[in-house]
Parts: sequence; C-alpha cells; structure tokens
Amino acid sequence: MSDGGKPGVAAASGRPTTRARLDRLVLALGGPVLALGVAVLLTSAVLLLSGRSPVEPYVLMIEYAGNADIQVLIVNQATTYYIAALAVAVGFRMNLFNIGVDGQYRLAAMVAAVTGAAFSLPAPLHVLVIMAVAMLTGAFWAGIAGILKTSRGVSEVVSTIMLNAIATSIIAYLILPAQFGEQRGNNLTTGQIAESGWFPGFDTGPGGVVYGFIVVAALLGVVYWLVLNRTRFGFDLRATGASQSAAAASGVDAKRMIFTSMVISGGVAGLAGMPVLLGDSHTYSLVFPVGIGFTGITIALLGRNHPVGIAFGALLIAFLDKASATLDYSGYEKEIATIMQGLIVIAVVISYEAVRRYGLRRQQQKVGEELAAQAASAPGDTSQNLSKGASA
Amino acid sequence: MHAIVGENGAGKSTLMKILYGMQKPDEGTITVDGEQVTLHSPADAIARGIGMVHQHFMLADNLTVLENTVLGGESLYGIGGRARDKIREISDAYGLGIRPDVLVEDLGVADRQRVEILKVLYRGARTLILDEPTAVLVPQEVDALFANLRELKAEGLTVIFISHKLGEVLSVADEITVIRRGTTVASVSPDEVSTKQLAELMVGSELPTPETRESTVTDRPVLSVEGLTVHTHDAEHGDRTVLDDVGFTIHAGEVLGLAGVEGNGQTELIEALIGLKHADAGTIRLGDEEITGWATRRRREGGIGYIPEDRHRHGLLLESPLWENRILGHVTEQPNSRGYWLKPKAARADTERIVEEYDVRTPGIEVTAGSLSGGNQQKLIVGREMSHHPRFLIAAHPTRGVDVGAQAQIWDQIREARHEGLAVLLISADLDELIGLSDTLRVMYRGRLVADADPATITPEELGTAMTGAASGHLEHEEGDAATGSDADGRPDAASGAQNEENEHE
Amino acid sequence: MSTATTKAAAAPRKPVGRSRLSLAQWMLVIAAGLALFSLVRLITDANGITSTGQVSAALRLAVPIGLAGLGGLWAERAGVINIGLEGMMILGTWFGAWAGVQWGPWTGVIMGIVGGALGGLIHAIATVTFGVNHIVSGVAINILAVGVTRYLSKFTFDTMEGGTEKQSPPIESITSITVPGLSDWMRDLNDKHWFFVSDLAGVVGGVVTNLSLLTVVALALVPFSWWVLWRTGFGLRLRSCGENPTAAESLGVNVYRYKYLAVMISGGFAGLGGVFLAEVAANIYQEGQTGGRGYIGLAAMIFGNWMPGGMAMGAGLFGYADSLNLRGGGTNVHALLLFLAILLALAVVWELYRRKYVTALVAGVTGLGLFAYYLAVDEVPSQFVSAAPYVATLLVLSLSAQRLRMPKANGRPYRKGEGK
Amino acid sequence: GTSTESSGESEDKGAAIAYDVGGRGDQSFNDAAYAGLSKAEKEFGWDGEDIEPSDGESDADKASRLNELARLGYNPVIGVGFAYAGPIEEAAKKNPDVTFGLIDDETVTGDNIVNMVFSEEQGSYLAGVAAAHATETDVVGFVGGVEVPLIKKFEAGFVQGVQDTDPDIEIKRQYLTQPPNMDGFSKPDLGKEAARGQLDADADVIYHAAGLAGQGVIEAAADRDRWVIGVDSDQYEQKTLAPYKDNILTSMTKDVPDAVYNLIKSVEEDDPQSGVIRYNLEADGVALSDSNPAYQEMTELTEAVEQAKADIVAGKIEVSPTP
Ligand SMILES: Nc1ncnc2c1ncn2[C@@H]1O[C@H](COP(=O)(O)OP(=O)(O)OP(=O)(O)O)[C@@H](O)[C@H]1O
Ligand SMILES: Nc1ncnc2c1ncn2[C@@H]1O[C@H](COP(=O)(O)OP(=O)(O)OP(=O)(O)O)[C@@H](O)[C@H]1O
Ligand SMILES: [Mg+2]
Ligand SMILES: [Mg+2]
Repeated sequence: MSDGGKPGVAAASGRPTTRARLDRLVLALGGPVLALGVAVLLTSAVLLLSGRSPVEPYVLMIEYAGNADIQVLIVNQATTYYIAALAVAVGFRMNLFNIGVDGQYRLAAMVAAVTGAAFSLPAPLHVLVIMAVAMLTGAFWAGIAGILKTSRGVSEVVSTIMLNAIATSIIAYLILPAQFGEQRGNNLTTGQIAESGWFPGFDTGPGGVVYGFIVVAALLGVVYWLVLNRTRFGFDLRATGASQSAAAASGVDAKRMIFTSMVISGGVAGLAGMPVLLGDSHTYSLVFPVGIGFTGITIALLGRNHPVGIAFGALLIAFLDKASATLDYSGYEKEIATIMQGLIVIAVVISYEAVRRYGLRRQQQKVGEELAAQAASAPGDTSQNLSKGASA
Repeated sequence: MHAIVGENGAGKSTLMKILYGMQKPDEGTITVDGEQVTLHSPADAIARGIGMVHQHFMLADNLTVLENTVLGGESLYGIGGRARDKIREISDAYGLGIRPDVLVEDLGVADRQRVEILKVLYRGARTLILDEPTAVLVPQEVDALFANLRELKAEGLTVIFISHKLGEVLSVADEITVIRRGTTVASVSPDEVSTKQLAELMVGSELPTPETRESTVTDRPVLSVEGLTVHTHDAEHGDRTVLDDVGFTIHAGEVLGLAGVEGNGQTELIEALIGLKHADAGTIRLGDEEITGWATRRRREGGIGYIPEDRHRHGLLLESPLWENRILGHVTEQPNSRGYWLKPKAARADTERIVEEYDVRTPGIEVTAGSLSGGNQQKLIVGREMSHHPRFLIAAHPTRGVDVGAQAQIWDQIREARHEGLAVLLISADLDELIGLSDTLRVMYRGRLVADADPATITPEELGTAMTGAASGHLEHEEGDAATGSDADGRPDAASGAQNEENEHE
Repeated sequence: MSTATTKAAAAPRKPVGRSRLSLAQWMLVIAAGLALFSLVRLITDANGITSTGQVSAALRLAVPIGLAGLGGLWAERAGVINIGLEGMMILGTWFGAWAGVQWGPWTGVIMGIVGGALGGLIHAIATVTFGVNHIVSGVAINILAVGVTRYLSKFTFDTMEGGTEKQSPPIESITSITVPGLSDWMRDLNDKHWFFVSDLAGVVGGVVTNLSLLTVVALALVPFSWWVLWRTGFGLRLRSCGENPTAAESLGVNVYRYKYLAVMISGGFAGLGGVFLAEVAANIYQEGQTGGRGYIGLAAMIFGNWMPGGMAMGAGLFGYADSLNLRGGGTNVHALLLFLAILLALAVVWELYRRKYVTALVAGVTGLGLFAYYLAVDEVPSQFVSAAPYVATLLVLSLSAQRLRMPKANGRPYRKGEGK
Repeated sequence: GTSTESSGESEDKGAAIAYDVGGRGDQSFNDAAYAGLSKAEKEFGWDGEDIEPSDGESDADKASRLNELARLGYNPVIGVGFAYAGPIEEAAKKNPDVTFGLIDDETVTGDNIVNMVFSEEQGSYLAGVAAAHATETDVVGFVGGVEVPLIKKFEAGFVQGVQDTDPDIEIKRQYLTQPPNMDGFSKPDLGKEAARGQLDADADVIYHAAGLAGQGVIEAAADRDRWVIGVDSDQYEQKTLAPYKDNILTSMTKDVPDAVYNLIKSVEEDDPQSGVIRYNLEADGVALSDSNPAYQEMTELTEAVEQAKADIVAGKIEVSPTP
C-alpha cells in the first residue's frame, strides 16, 4: 500500500521530506530490483547444476529481444496480459479471487466474434459493438459467480473454477457448425469479422504491427487507477477489500459491492481477448490463445494490483515468454524461462514483503519516537480543566 | 496479589509478555523462586509455573473449551476423558462453572475470561498474570472473579494483576507497582494511597470522572424507536429473537445510557440503528423522518454518528493511512468528496485539523491507522464522527482501553456536543462512565429494556443487579442496600468487595 | 450427490463437525439418495449410472482429487492456503515416476510423496518464514513445478529406454486386489437391475473390485486424517494454528513448526495424488498429467467445508461425474437430468416450507428447465456432458445451505510475538 | 526484424519443424514428423532443427517462429498441424525463397507452400472393416482424444467402415475432452476409463485416436485381453507398448514421416514440391499395419480389408470425412 499514498501538497506535518520521499522511492524500487537479481542468481544456479553456462541464456534472450519483431511480439503479448491482470486486480482489491478470468475472456471473445461476424457497421461503431458484447459477456459470466457468492455464499474460488470448465463446454458446443461455427479445414472458426470490425494497429515497418488495442489497455489502466483512487466508488471498493466489516459499518453494501466488482472484473476480463481478436485473428477458432487468465493472476500479483506495476509485470512475463524462444535455437531448454518465471514471482513477493516489513517497522518506530518526544515535552496537559467529584 | 498500573502504552503488557516468554528483554534479569531464568518461549514460562491471561482473549473460537484448555498441555492429561475430568475438577473447585464441550464462540465474555483462568490453572501455574481481566466484566462478574482470585491466593499462588480501574486495584492488591513509559515510577501499598494519588503517579495529573453537571435535555425528540424487534437465524440456535419490542426516545441534548451484560442485544440494537441489521418489526425515526428502511449510508448522511464498540473491526482500516480513515464512513460528505469524485487534498487537510484538535498523537497523517496506539485510534474516530456534526451519536464503549487522560478528553467532547443539542446513545461496560455521563439510564436484558434508573442516585451495584436480570422496572436507590443476594446465574455473590471499591470514588 | 456420498462410505461420517445429523440419520439420507437414484435408473433405463464399473471408475478418478483435497485440508487447517497443490501434484507425478521406473512402484510412492513435500517446503518457507501472500506463493510454485519437471525430464526420461522428454518409461504396476467371491456376487446382483438392491450391489462391487493397493491407502488416509486432526494432541495443535495462532503461541505451541509440518504433509498428500496418477491411473509419467486436478481438489475441500468426510464427498462427486462423462456420458447424463430435476423439486418443497420463496422460485425454474430439456432430447451433446461435473458441483453448492466455515486464521500472515 | 541479415543460402542448414501443441514425444504426428526429419538428417548429413510451441500462444508467435527458422537459414520449414495455417500463409509471403510445409491443412495455399493432407477417414474405414470382422460380441468402440474435426474424421471413417460391413454392430463412441482442453490427448487415465466403460459394455474391439491418452486405451483392452486398434504409427512396434502388443490388432498409420521426408528431399534436390499433396490410401499415405502375426492369420479379415481398400481406391466406396 505504500505506493498508494502519494504525498499531499496541503499536508503540513504529514508531508514527507525530500529525504523521506527518496527513502520511499528506494524502498519501492529496491524490492523488485533485488528480487530480479535473486531470481537470476537462482536460475544461474540451476543452470550450473545441470552443467550449462550460467550467463549465456540471458545474453541470448536480451540479444534476441533486441529484434524489432520480437519487441512487437512482446508488446502485443503484454497488452493482452495487462488487461487480464487488471481484471484479476479489480477482484483482488476487494479480496475476491477471480480465477475465472480465463473462462470469461474466452467466452467473451467467442460471443463477440460471432456477433462481430454476423453483421457489419461503420468502422468505429462495429468495433465498439464487438467490445461491448465482449464486456457484457465477460461481466455476465463473472456475474454468475457474483450472484452465487452473494445469494448462496458459494466461494468464488470454487465457482469460477467450475465456470471456467463450463465455459469450455459452451464454447465447444457453440462453435460447432450446427450452431454458430464454420469448419475450415481441420479448424472450427466463427467466421471472419468484416474489416470494419478490426482495430487498426500501428505498423512499425520491419517489426510488424503493434495492436492498436494497446491504447485501450493503457486507458483501462488510467481508468482503473482513477476509479479506485479518486472516486467514491473506488474508495468503497478498497475499503471493502481492506476490511469488509469496517466498510459495512461505513455504509457500503457489501453484497452489492461484491457483485459489482465481480461484474466489473468480468467486464474487463471480457476485453482481454480483444487485442488478438480485433488486432490479429479476426475470428475465434480452436487455436485462439488459452490460459491468459492464469497468467493474469501472476501478473496482478507481481504488479501488486497497481496499474503501473502490472504494466511492468506484463512486460516482464511477456519478455520471458517471447525471448525464451531463442534458447531453443541455441540448444538451451526453454523451460529455463519457465523456471525463472516461477523464481521471479517468489523472489519478487518475498522481497516486497521484506521491504514492506522494513517500512512498517520504521513507521512504527517513528510513531513511537514522536510519541515519546511529545510526552516528554508536555506531560499530562490533558485533564487539567476537569473538575472531579462523585455523582452521588 | 501484586497490581501493576500505568497509562496506556506504559509498558505493562510488554513487561508481562516478557515475563511470560513471549518477548525477549534486551537487558535485565528475571528471577523465579530465587532462580535466575531465561525464558525463550511461553513453554519455558509454563514449565516454571507461570501462567498468563492476556489483555485480549487468546482463544480459538471454533474449538471447544476443552480443546482450548488442553492445547499445548496435551501431555498433562491427554485430550480426552481424563482432561475433561480434570477440567470439571478445577471448575468445581473454584466455582468457575465451565462446560468443557461447548464451542468458545458460543460463550459470553465472562465465561471466556473464566476459560482463560482455567487454562492457566490446568497447567498448574503458581504465578498468575492477569492483564486487564476486568475490562469487559460487569461488577458482579468482577466480584466473582476476585473471589476466585482470593481463593487462589489463599492456596499460595501469586497473582500479578493489571487494571485501569484503580478502585479495583486498591481493593484487591497487596502491593502496587506504577510504571510510566517503561520504567517503574513507584511501588506503593494500597493502604497508603487513594485512587487520586495513584492516578497522579500514573499520569502526573488528577483522576477525571465522567460527570454531567447541568442538564441540557430538551423536549425535541431526535431519535425515537418503537417496537423494534430483530430475529436472527443461525444454524446452531435456530431462530432467535435478539431484540424484543425495544422502544425509547432520545431528545436533543440528552445522553441515554444503556447498561447491560454483553450479549444481551446491545450489539444488535446498535446494528439495527446504524442499519447493519434489518428490523423485523418496529420503527426507527430520526427527527421527523422514519428511517427504518434506510441503508446505512443514508442514515450516516442523515446525521447519525457512530463510535463502534470494536474499532478494529468496524471503525478503521488498519492498513490505510489516517486520512483515508478520516474518509471512512463519510465518503459521500464534505469535505471528502464532491459528486462522485474524492477530494483527497481536502480530506488530508481536514485530517490535519482533527489530529490537531483531538490531540491524536501521530507524526503525520500518512502513517497507517494500525501503527497508532489504541487510544489515539479512538480519538481519531471520535474526531471524525464529531466533525460531521451528527444529530444523533451512537457511542459504544467510547473509552474502552483508553487511558485516563484520553478518557477525559472524549467525555468532554461528548458533553460539549450534547450541550449543542446532540442526542447520544451511550453503551458502556464501565458503569461509572455510564452513570456519570447519562441523563437517562436504561437496562437491557435478553433483548428487552427491562429497567430504567436515575443516574443521579443509582449506584453501579444496583445497576449491575438489573443487568443480570435480578431486578426490573424503575430502580430506586436504597441507602445501605447491598444489592441482591445472588445473581441470576446462581454464582455466589461477592458484593462486599464492590462496596469497598465504590467508596474509593468519594 | 448421494452416490458420491456412498463412495465416501469408507470415510468417517462423523467429521462433519457440528452437523446435527447422527450416523444413523446420515445412513438414511444416503439410502434415500440411492433409492432416488435407483428410481431414476428404472425410469430411464440408464443402467450405467450405478454399474459396478461406473462406481469403480469413479473411485479411481476421485482418488487423486481426494488426495489433493486432503492436502489442501491439512494446510488450511494450519492456516496456510495452498493453491500450489497443483504444482506439488506435478512434482509428485515426476518424482514418483522417476523413482518408480528405477526402483519399483513403492519406492516411487515414497519419492512422489517426498517430491510433493519438497514443494510444500518451498511454500512453507515463502508463506511461514517470509510471510508472503499464500496465493502468490502457490501460483509461483505451480509455475515452478511445471518448469522444473519439464527441465528435469530432458535429462532423465529422455535418455531412458522407452521414455521421451514428455513421458517416462512404463512403471511396474501396483498390485490390485479384488475381493474374490464378493466381487462376482455383487456384479451378478448389479446385472439383475433390481430396484435398490442392484444399485447397492453396484456401489459395493465397485469398491471391492480391482482395487489398487494405493487406492486402499488413499481411502484409509481420509479417516486417518480425521483421526489425527481431531483426536490427537498433534492435530489439536495443528488446528489451533489455523484458528488462532497467537493463542497457540501463548500456550507454548511452536506455531512455525506446526505450519511447516502441515504444509509439508499437505505437499506430501498432493504428491501422493500425483503418484497415483502416474502409477495407478496410468503407468507412466506424462507431462500435463495432473490437468488441474490440484485446483479441483481445492474445490472439493471447500465443498466439504474443510472436513475430511465432506472433502471426500466432494471428490467423490467429481470422480463420479467424470466417470459418467467418460463412460458413455450422453445417456447417463441424460438420466441424471431427471435426477437433478427431482432433487430440485424436493428443494422447492423444502424452501417453500422454510418460506424462502425466491430460492424456491429459482430452484423451481431451474428444475423445470432441466425437466423440459430431459424430455426434449434423448442424449445430451458430448460438449455438455463434459461440463456435468462442474454444473453438478455448482448446483449442489448453491442448493446446500451455505454453512461453510474456514479456519479463522486461514491465509493470514502470522509472526511470532506480534500477535495483539 | 533482422531478416535482412539472413543469409541462409551460404550453407545448407537443412530442414526445420515447428511442432503443434504436444510437441515431440506425443507419439502422434509430432513424433512422426520428427521421424521424417531424422531420416532426412541421416541421409543429407546436416543437423535440422525442431522447435516446440509454448502454452497458450497465438498465431503471431507461430508466425514469428516460422520467420525465425527461415531467417536462420532452414529450408524447408514445416509446420505440424492446422494451427500453422494462418502463420504459414504470413511467413510464406515474407520468405518467398523458403518452402513451407503444412501438415493437415489445405485451406491456405501458395507457391512456396506445400500442403500435406491425409485421408484419415479412408484408413479409418479400413480399421472399421477390420473391427467389424474381429468382433465376436458385435460391439465395437471408438475413443477419440479431443472432439475436434480432425479426430471426427477418424470417427466418421471408422463408423462407416463398421456399418458397411455389418449394420447390426453396435458402436460405442467416446471423446475424452472438449477443445481447447487438450487433456484428451495427454491423459492416459482418461483413455483407460473410457475404454473400460466400453469394455464393460461388451465392446471387444476398440479403435483409438487419442494420441498419448490412447496408451490408456491399449492398456485397458490388453488387460481384458480384447482387441485394440492403434493409430498414427504402427503401435505394435512401439517400445513403450511392448507389454500390450499382442492385443494390438493393427494400427491405422498415417505416413507423416514419409510426407515430411519427401518434402525435404524435394527441396534438397532443388525441385521443391508445391501445392496440395494428398496422402490417401491410393498413395499409401494412410494404411493398416499388419505387423501383428495374429492379424495376418485372420485371413477373412485381411481379405475384407484388402477388398475395401481396393474399392476405395477404385472410387467404388466414398468415405465421408464427417460423421
Ligand atoms: N518497535 C517499535 N518501536 C517503537 N515504537 C513502536 C514499536 N512498535 C510499536 N510502536 C509504537 O507503539 C504504539 C503501539 O501502540 P499499542 O497499541 O501497543 O499501544 P497501547 O500501549 O496499547 O496504547 P493504547 O492504550 O492507546 O492502546 C504505536 O504508537 C507504535 O507506533
Ligand atoms: N519492541 C518494542 N520496542 C519499542 N516499543 C515497543 C516495543 N514493543 C512494544 N512497544 C511499545 O511500548 C508500549 C508499551 O505497550 P504495552 O502494551 O506494554 O502497554 P500497556 O501498558 O499494556 O498499555 P495498555 O494499558 O494499553 O494495555 C507501546 O506503545 C508499545 O507499542
Ligand atoms: Mg496492555
Ligand atoms: Mg492498547
């Protein structure tokens, strides 16, 4: 939370000094940097143990990521991850664990693809309709978990795991040629969306096309931050996440909040499939990417539910995903990157925790010192003007 | 019986935790039975016959009394029948009235307190540490507890005892140590000091008492409750009526004190008033408006202030900075927001003001609420609620766990607001506070308002009698009356101890 | 649900903590469920739903889920959320197969448990010592386990005769037992398709036929876990760490030690579930073999209200629905639609009696929908059949009154000496 | 990217394969493609490359993989599975000098694209005929891994083959999972339970098209001493299945190795193939194996299979690729 409290301008004694601000920056950056270092060291140890060069893989990956087309791949992948992670983060902020982002975005992409292919509208409108359908579908699917939680007390962890599997079945059914699908060779698709429904990208020349949806993703991040930190609703949501009982006493309708945030989470999740659908595939088929929701969980956790943190997390994971491809070509096992992902997650959170504790301890000490100083300078000035005497 | 007194944060609990092996001292020695010891963990302390009842209950709700008791001491009597027999034996020996197989969560505070003591006795402790064991008990329960303690003392056990209720301390202790900011400032005998002197030793100032001088009660009703009934349903007890036809009116400038043993419906009443519980029957009116169907937020906006009984659960976001806590509960109101947008700047500035005005001891408003001490947290809450000029204030245990200095401050604030026409519902386990601050007194028992009394004449003991259901209707103060013979639970009465205590207030 | 219940028959019924039902009442409920099943079977002629083969398949499919669930239970009873079960299971499959191939299946079992426990150890270090968010640590372990096992396979299985980088060579199988006379007798009875008797025979037969010794071990672990956790001092201490670690600490319990132990045992159970997959369900290690069973195990545990018996029921439900799906799903699931419709009708009556009209309405509409669908089709499309376990779980969860209660301090960080 | 600096022509780096989900070791077409590559490696003396996909990747990743392989100088570059259709279309345009092979898809074409498609339904038809002759209970089974169009082709051919032989035979059909859940190709225990279900229902010949999960099917059938028909390669010869080989009646083989080898060879000989190449019964692209002596002994069966094959080749029997 230390990154949530931006120093206030008006605050007098509450305003951190430059030194304190620097302190805080060091604390905030120190964690991740330290963690990355530790993760790299541990991975190197694994490499050494298996008789490989402990350094070369990194060099290879970094070199490989120097290619423009790989950079585009990384950015595009990060865009998708970013949205999925935001969806997860909305839930986390409320202490809701939406494991269902995976099912939500797949179902949403499927339904949106069917809708988008069914008709054609002028360009911006077509895209907007598809996005709206995706959001609604995602929201609906998450809403089921929300309703089950508020009305029947079903744990969202269980219900979203179930809903993921059910979404798989529904998609498998709907994509049959007898329903909304078409068979193309050995593939099943939902038909091509007309060009008016494509989201134009940024052509970087040799690197390829960066998804235009990255703009939407960035906007989502801004909106996420604004809503959470600058609106009444966001305050209520965070309060509920911090303490459900305190939020209830403060006037938040906890059940409605749970439902609302689940729906919002699902709506955002619905957009996670859009970069690929609107920017690349223009159809939903059997080869549509899967598992993004789960990666989203990792990234939300890495980014500590903060939009900027999530952006870094998404880029980092996307980098490991894409740049690790080169390891294969050079005779290294690509799994090194997976191992490193796991290690990074652990190392990052451990260092976050260490840094958080350190910060907390310092804060308490400061409070304690201040108190002692105050008490020493003005002992017992509190009850002087009180008369006393028994009431009888 | 050795009492330790001191302000909040003086270091009493810390000292005791060190004695119990839960924290490590940086310097110094501990000597038990003439032998210098180093305690690494509670296990070491237990092995040396030290037992501790903590300031906060150390009980696992979802385990039975038996399980809570044998935990950690399984090797003594097993965890089955033998342990159960032993518990019964101890319970009978000291009249603790323990039922081994109920879940702790189903117990009231007094019973929990007894379970805590049982835990210590079960381990054969020779030295008992009791950290504020009486904070949540009514006088009769306190008496019963002291009777138990005296029995233990008679058997040769040593009791170390911490309390903020100085009268209590003087009545039971054989020796008193006063500590201030981590050091011993005095060692006195109870015969030599009065509560006043003791308080001065503690804080360097006089002991305040809650007292309401002139009446400010008007005839303008602010809150009227009629026929309020609330049922709950839970799996264990089925349907229960927790509030049964409750009705009262609080006028502008009036403090209505509500006495009652915890668990008799006060919590539910508060929750029904603030809108956390839905009323199954009856009406609640605020001013001219009926608010029975209103949601919590609307009620708060309509001018109900709320000082919750459990500030950690209902009053604060412990991990959030002070200024966000200042917004909590009033997010829709000025200066915290305009329209749908928060105004963090204004909220921060106003938090500064509250910290200043209400003497919240903190180095700044960016620190988390959790890093403040309990008393300062409470001051923040009071400041926040008062800042919105409520018409009606629910004050539940407003000074629980707050030291004498801060207590006086909070009382002052309530009195001041009352003077300006605030209506207050005051609920407190501290009967002195209740009597001293209230204009009208009511007693709640088993979800009903069973008695009323005049705070000008009533004594805590008389009130306590009604709280246990032994008296009802209008309570009149009778000179020389030593309350009733025995209380409703059939536990032996020990009113004489309380009598002493009362005298200290003169 | 009731069939699932019967499968948990070997599990103790008592652990359902404060449940107000006595043992006899439970038996009655189970019998009633089975009778209803039988009735549905007679009406629909879908004899598969209680056949011996069905039940024994359900049992085999339920075991890995149940073991993962038990793992979850041990960890969460000590206050540590273990979403890393999946990863620990993966470690179990790998280590189990790796040792199993070389030194025989029982060594594999041991090593699988050790592998899972290693995963548990990492989780414990992260959550207990470093106070990391339990979910993060679990997610990380899941990622790590995938990477590590894949990486290791390239150096081990890939170089073995008959193995590849994704697959181990075959492992010698663990002995299966069939209770000689009883099994055949039950099968005969089951084949008669009599009301109730044949169904009961199917259930009993399913349990006594072709039972791997590892299945026996797994089944025994359910009551054993209950006994340890609720009937020994060790279990009491362990549970106290999940309810109120500060209280436990204040009584001299070394909370860290118990949490470590619990999480490692938890990993061991998950690892055993993995071994079961590698040695009994198949006889090879296979990349991706666990396929999310760790998560399902977690769901089964929540379903079972953090109690071994309830968890076993949940695992049984999953196993049964899975086996329905795999064994000629279409017609069987079709028959179960009727079962569900009847169940929902009963729920409507009950809710009406309790004057919960909205719930009754929702249940009624759902029930009618199911019934209409039952009438409208002859066989459920295979796509939906595969969703059956999940739909059934959701339905059962939302129908059963929600009295879920997780250990109070579950998932909360704990620091020695910092309790209030 | 840096494709400008590519200079594949200077030395012969050989061919590369990009796998589909499952990758090497799937004992299905990925492995088969690798076998073709190995054969070519031996013959032409270079060291080819084979690259696995990562989980949940998109078309862009696949295209990037193909481009990278082309950039590194591999030629031809072969994508295994229809998932590579879109990416190959893209890569082929970008690398006009490189030949791209695409297995199991003919929806995208180009001058430098070679579509290698197999008539699985025809081979499966023969499997159906064999099953219909081998059954004594008049119940046969089909276990498909994941219910996707490709596997449905197997089902369709098999069913038609059985029914054309004896319409009274009951056919049990079971899929293990639904896409995109590909567990049905990798969880042998699912295959085992599904097979057991069919065996319990008296099936005595089971045809599987379930990749690795099929091992469970084979094990279950062998356990009860019933027949099982393998798929993709001759599973009678597979080492991991040695304990069960006697029960593997035959296998419906798909000659991916040769298809891959042929393509590589054509490129090596500077006469690259192009366009759709259909590997059907006629071209021996699909076939029934006869390595199990027990199979060879069933003369009536083998004759019927030969007859059916002749009829299909002659066009007398039309096998539908969809059920
Ligand atoms: N390690 C430490 N060093 C210095 N000060 C500390 C340390 N840890 C906590 N404190 C300070 O001690 C106080 C903790 O308050 P605590 O709740 O223990 O107070 P308390 O004595 O119980 O007072 P109250 O009666 O008001 O609750 C805070 O002000 C906190 O900042
Ligand atoms: N290790 C520490 N270093 C410095 N200060 C500490 C440390 N531990 C506790 N404190 C602080 O010392 C003070 C003594 O707290 P303690 O709980 O002992 O007070 P107390 O006298 O029991 O107060 P109360 O009456 O509220 O129970 C608190 O402010 C506490 O936070
Ligand atoms: Mg204290
Ligand atoms: Mg305190």
